[in-house]
Amino acid sequence: MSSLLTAMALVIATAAIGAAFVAISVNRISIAILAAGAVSLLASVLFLLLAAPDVAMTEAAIGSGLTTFLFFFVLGRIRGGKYD
Amino acid sequence: MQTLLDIIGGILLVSGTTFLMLGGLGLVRMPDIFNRIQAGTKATTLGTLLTLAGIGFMHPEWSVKLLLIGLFLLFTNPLSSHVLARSAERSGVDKTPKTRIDAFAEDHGDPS
Amino acid sequence: MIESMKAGTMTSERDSAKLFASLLIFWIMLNGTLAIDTLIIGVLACLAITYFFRDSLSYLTDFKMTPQAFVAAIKYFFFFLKELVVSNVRIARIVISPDLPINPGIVKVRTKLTSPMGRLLLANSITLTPGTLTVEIEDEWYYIHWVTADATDIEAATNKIVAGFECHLEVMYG
Amino acid sequence: MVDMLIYLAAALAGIAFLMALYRFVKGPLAYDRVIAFDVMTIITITCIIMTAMITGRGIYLDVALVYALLSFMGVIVIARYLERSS
Repeated sequence: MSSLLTAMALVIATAAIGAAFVAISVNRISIAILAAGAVSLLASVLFLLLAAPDVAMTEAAIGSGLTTFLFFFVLGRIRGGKYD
Repeated sequence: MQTLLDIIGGILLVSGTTFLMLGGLGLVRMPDIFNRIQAGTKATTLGTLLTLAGIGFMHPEWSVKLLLIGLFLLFTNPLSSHVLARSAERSGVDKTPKTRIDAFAEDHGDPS
Repeated sequence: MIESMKAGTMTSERDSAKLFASLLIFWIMLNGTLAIDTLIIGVLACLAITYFFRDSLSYLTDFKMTPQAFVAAIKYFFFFLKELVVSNVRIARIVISPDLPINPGIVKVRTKLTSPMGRLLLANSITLTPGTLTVEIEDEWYYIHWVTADATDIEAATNKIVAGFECHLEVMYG
Repeated sequence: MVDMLIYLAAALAGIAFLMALYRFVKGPLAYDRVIAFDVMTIITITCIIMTAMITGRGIYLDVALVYALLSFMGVIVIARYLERSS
């Protein structure tokens, strides 16, 4: 069964690289924030596969949830400026 | 006895992930955003519920927590897809040419 | 005047009791234990939440506490599960067929339900059964995106989408 | 028998995950990417629960519970932002 966990980790690491690629290549800032949130989410699954559930829970709550929320909140506040 | 429960759980698990796979396939094949929401989120809801049921058969001592996860999913999933569809409709996303009728645009004028 | 005020406080107390009971059940399920210290902390936390949010968390207020309502709730749940599986299989057949036979459209339906909670549950049920997706709610009118729009006028669409859920929800919420 | 079923289920979930990733990377509109993100989160919940089953540690289910609550909040914030900015 451990080979299954290794395969799962490989798929998730590939997906994390893909999401990071989206984050740097897209030209809308909201999509870049979304992709950064996705990288954080996949990283927390990798922490889980490395047998660290407490770190994974913190990463999911802070990195994926709160940071994305905060970025969008601030982005909604600073709308109407000169640059997008 | 335990092996029988394990086999029932395994079959439920495979059927649930089959629905997950069909949801992913719908996400790739469907032509516009509303049809993607339809095929994507709802097939995955049933798939996740079946997977939870299968693992509940395999590990009966976890069933309360699995029930809670299923309840959360059942309440939060339609909300998020509804909010996303409403936002897409209000901002005037293009629909596929196959669309037959659009009562919302008729009643509210063209949103764009 | 006094009578109505008294009735108001009575219903408010019953709502608070329902809210407290559901929160406590949720806490016990989340912990999975009946140890005395966990239970005391849970009771304290649930009392605090009930005290501070007794006006805004009112998701149980409209539910009628009658035996018919409970029977209708159980029937509604099983009807919903059956509908979920059947329509998922239908959508799956559409997705795997090579020429993708979709026929989408946004139709307008109306509901007879009056309580906000009943309307919310109806919209959630429509959204969770694949093939139909609630896009917008305005008073009693729902705008629904339908993958296979067979009927385009209001009456026929209402009969096809809403009627099955509505007859159970009407008993539960009135 | 049961092991084989678990391997098959994991393979199907992996295919579904890669399809959602394809839509996330390619998706022409912002809404396509958001819906792909939502589907990826739901499939991730399934993966976490399967990991809990394989390793036999019940504490992993709490992480899945946190995910089930958080994905919903993120999608709602993003949808409101996109609606306002268009």
